[in-house]
Amino acid sequence: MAEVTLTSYIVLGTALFMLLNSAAITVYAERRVAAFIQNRVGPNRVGPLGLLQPIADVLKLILKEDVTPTAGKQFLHTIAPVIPVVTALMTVAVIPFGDGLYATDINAGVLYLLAVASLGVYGVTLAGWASNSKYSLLGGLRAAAQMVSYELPLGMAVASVVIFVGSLSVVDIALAQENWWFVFLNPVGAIIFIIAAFAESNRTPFDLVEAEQELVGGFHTEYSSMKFGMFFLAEYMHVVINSMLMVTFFFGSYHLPFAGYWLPELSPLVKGILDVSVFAGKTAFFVFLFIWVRWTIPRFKFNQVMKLGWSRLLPISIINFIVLAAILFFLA
Amino acid sequence: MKLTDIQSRVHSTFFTEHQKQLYQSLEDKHTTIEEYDDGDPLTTKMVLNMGPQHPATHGVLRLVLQLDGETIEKNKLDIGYLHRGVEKIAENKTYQEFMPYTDRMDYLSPYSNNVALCTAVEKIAGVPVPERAQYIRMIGCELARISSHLLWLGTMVMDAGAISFFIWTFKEREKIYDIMDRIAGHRFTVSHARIGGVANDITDEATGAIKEFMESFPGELKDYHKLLDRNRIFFDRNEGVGVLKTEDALQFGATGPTLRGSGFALDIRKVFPYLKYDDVEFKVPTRLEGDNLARYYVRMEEMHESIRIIKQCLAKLPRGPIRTDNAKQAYPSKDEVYYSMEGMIHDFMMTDTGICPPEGAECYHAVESPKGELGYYIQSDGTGHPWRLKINAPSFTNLQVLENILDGEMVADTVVIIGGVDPVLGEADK
Amino acid sequence: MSLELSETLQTTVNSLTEHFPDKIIEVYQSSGDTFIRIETDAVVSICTHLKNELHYIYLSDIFGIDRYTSGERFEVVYNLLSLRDVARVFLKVRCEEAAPEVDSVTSVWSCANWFEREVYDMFGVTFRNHPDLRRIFMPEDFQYFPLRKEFPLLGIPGSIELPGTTPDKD
Amino acid sequence: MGLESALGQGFLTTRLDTVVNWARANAAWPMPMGLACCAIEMMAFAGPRYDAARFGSEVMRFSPRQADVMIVAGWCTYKMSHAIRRIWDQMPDPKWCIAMGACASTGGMHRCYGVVQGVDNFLPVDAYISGCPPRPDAVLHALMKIQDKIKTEHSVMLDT
Repeated sequence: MAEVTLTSYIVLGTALFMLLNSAAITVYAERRVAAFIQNRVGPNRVGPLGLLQPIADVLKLILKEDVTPTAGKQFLHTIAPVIPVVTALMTVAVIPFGDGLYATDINAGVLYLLAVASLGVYGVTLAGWASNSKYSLLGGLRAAAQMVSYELPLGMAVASVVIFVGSLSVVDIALAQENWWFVFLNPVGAIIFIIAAFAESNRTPFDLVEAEQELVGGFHTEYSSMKFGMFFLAEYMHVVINSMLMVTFFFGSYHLPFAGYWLPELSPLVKGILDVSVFAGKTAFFVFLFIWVRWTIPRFKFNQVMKLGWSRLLPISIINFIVLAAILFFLA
Repeated sequence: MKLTDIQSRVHSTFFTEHQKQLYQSLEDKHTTIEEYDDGDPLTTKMVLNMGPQHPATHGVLRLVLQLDGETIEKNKLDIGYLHRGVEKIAENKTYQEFMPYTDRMDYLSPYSNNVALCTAVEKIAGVPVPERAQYIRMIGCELARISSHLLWLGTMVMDAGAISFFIWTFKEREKIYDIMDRIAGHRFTVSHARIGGVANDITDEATGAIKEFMESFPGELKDYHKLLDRNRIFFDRNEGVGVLKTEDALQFGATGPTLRGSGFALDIRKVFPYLKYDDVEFKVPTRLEGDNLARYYVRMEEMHESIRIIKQCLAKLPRGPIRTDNAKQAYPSKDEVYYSMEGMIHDFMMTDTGICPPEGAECYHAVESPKGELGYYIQSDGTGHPWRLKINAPSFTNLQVLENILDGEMVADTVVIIGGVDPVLGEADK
Repeated sequence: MSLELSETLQTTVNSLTEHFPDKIIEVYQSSGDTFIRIETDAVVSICTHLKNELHYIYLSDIFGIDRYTSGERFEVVYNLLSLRDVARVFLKVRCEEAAPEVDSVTSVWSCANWFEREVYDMFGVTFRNHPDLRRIFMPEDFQYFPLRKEFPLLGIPGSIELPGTTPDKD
Repeated sequence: MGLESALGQGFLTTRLDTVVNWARANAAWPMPMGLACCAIEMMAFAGPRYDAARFGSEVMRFSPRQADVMIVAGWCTYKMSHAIRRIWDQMPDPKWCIAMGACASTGGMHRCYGVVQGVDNFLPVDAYISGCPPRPDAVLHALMKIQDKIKTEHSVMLDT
């Protein structure tokens, strides 16, 4: 466990602040990108270029009447939306945004990430159950099943990265990619991780948890006001977080491609700014990927999701892990 | 818990008797072949109400599904949420007055409905129709077919989860709306056909717009094919879903693309040609699989065929009058009405009494609307109002098929199957 | 009245008159369509014959007509299509106002189910042996039959309730 | 409701009212009660040419709990009226209602036994749109009228 310094607090504060903002920015980005994909204009009346749209949305949601189903589990109904938000915020603690720019370096950071990230789905499941609505219940059940099925390939994909580094610290993983990004060394793992991350964040084509056309709103059918707003924002936070994880584990974290070979020594300030920009740029790209996929691809069916998880991704990820381990063993 | 307890747990606040009977009928479905074990908690059934207000039920269809997990064990459809009694209205209107109501039957392809009513009235009253009007009607009908199929495509893919697709197809629909605007003066509910012809001639501007659309649209269709034909998720969602075998399709009375997707090439345009359909060349796309994917291919190919038909119609479009020149059978032209006394009187008479088919005459005439066989049965009592006007609506028959193919599918499939069958509730509910 | 029947329809009519000589009341044509009026009690047997022997495998529609006469007020019309020979024929049966009852043909064509429900809903003609005879368009609580001629176009005030305008009422 | 009662009387001023109304007006999420033909024009209203997204209204919420403006599009039958009223009751305050088209406004051409002659028989309607069906421009106009209406509302208690 690394020492908690002032930098840690600064990084943590900035990261949390940015994450909260990034959710709003992602909402705006999603609307604009969707409008672009669909030959539309998108929001442009509120503020310059419609930039204040997310603020108007959130403000309106806060001021809306809050409805709690009388026959539901009222306590769980209230705390359920908090869970995804909190878990999303917790993940930033171990992600390195630059050389030395991280809140804390837990020596089992990977385990921490996996543990916290998977907690978010409990909010969805609880919301589905506490709402006392059949649509919500179906959504919650789907979420639970999906969570169980995609944790494993996700874990195996991360494990296949860990064997390269030999450490469970996220900072070490980021450092190890200075020359070679793991996407080049372990492409299968990267693809599995991306698919599983899509499933974990409940985005199309895995958004059958909310599946507007089948389940009306899925788990959040009965949620109104800011409770719905929390789910709404948490979804985008998870998109951002999952993009960050993709970048951290497979796409070289804050490093430029093969940076170790050609990047000269820079002053700490310049290096810090460069690192953070590179990281943010990569994250933005994956956020865009999330949005792009959402607005183009149809949704899976429940049994197809299960089939994909259990009979495709899981075996492939295990085989990938064993093969990589064997290669590394014989090379070493 | 016994299955019969479903009904006791239903607490309805409106139309109590209706709800009770609906759930009773759900329970009664297939009860002869299924037996439930008393006292086994796992036999507790969840009954899911989809609709009448639901994003994917194409309006106000209500499905009552009895679920086992995500699988549908039994289902019952409840329709009539849009029933306003057009047949009753028709008995109180003249034939021409009833025209706007047909627009609002199948509101995705108003032109076909206008033509269906007109041809039926022309058949019973023996009104001749000039050739040019027939070609204009054909162009209108085929444009309506493309427009309807575009909306089907958009909503079906949207029900499967790809929302943008809907918007893309809507972009093309807007072009058809513009053409309709130029032909008929209204973008949506056109009411362009008249008994004995059409309301007004097709202008050069409109012809140009149609030609332009005919040039650009195949490219768009190609894009749709590119996006969907090799899309693994779309394939998996549709292949083998909602299978309707040929025998079942005939037994359940499926019609239109739903029947043709099940392997029976019944197309009224070929079987009982009306207008000038025997003068143009086109194929009747048919598939054997009977699943949702087959219906998708059938409709996509129908759009290609429609383009072919429109092109031939434009090439063949003869010169001449657009409405029959007999003031007892059709409205006189507006020129005549404005500048001659007889024309004025005739216009007045047509509006007041309308066309009077012979007393006791009966006739049935069907057209191939985008959804299937759309037939009008008219019985006349010798006055300007029909004694009985029955609309054989394709959506109604297809919805009955839907009730039979949903059993055993999954909840996620329902929306796609509804999309594939493509009912329009305004038409089904009459 | 002379009939101009096509070959297929002639075969149909001949076959019917041969097998059911006393059940066929009238065969007539109007505006090019052929109508065969039959005895009400023979509807299932004639339909079965038409389907099995004459290939009328496709039932296009069933609908009712209110003739508004004192005797045999309601008429039920079956719209049949022979897909092999491409011919359309209409069967007609009549029933009395007091207890309008017709045998259901759901055993012959499954699709008759909804069509008969529609006739029941609109005219109050009941179908014997129908598996699921409920109203289809109107709610079950509605007591009238809207397409009967005596039913006013605007309906009977108060016959269907409107929702209350206070949430507590529901 | 919510915040207002929590902060108490006299604390909030019209300034806050403006902000509140600004947010509500610009994030009016429609609840598309698509019944009949008008529903198709309502889709066009969200489509590429007319693009309701410009006004911040493209988030069609099918769950009544999250919607602000109910657009009743199409004729409303007696059988359907109960469902519509139920959904209206499920929508949380503040909420607005648009009766789209002649049928929803007055029954329109469907003057017959099945159709309620105007949804205002059981719903408080804020904006009526004429036309059968109205063009999407008219729906945008109604939306803007609703926005104007929201902007003049006083949801916060004034100092007295």
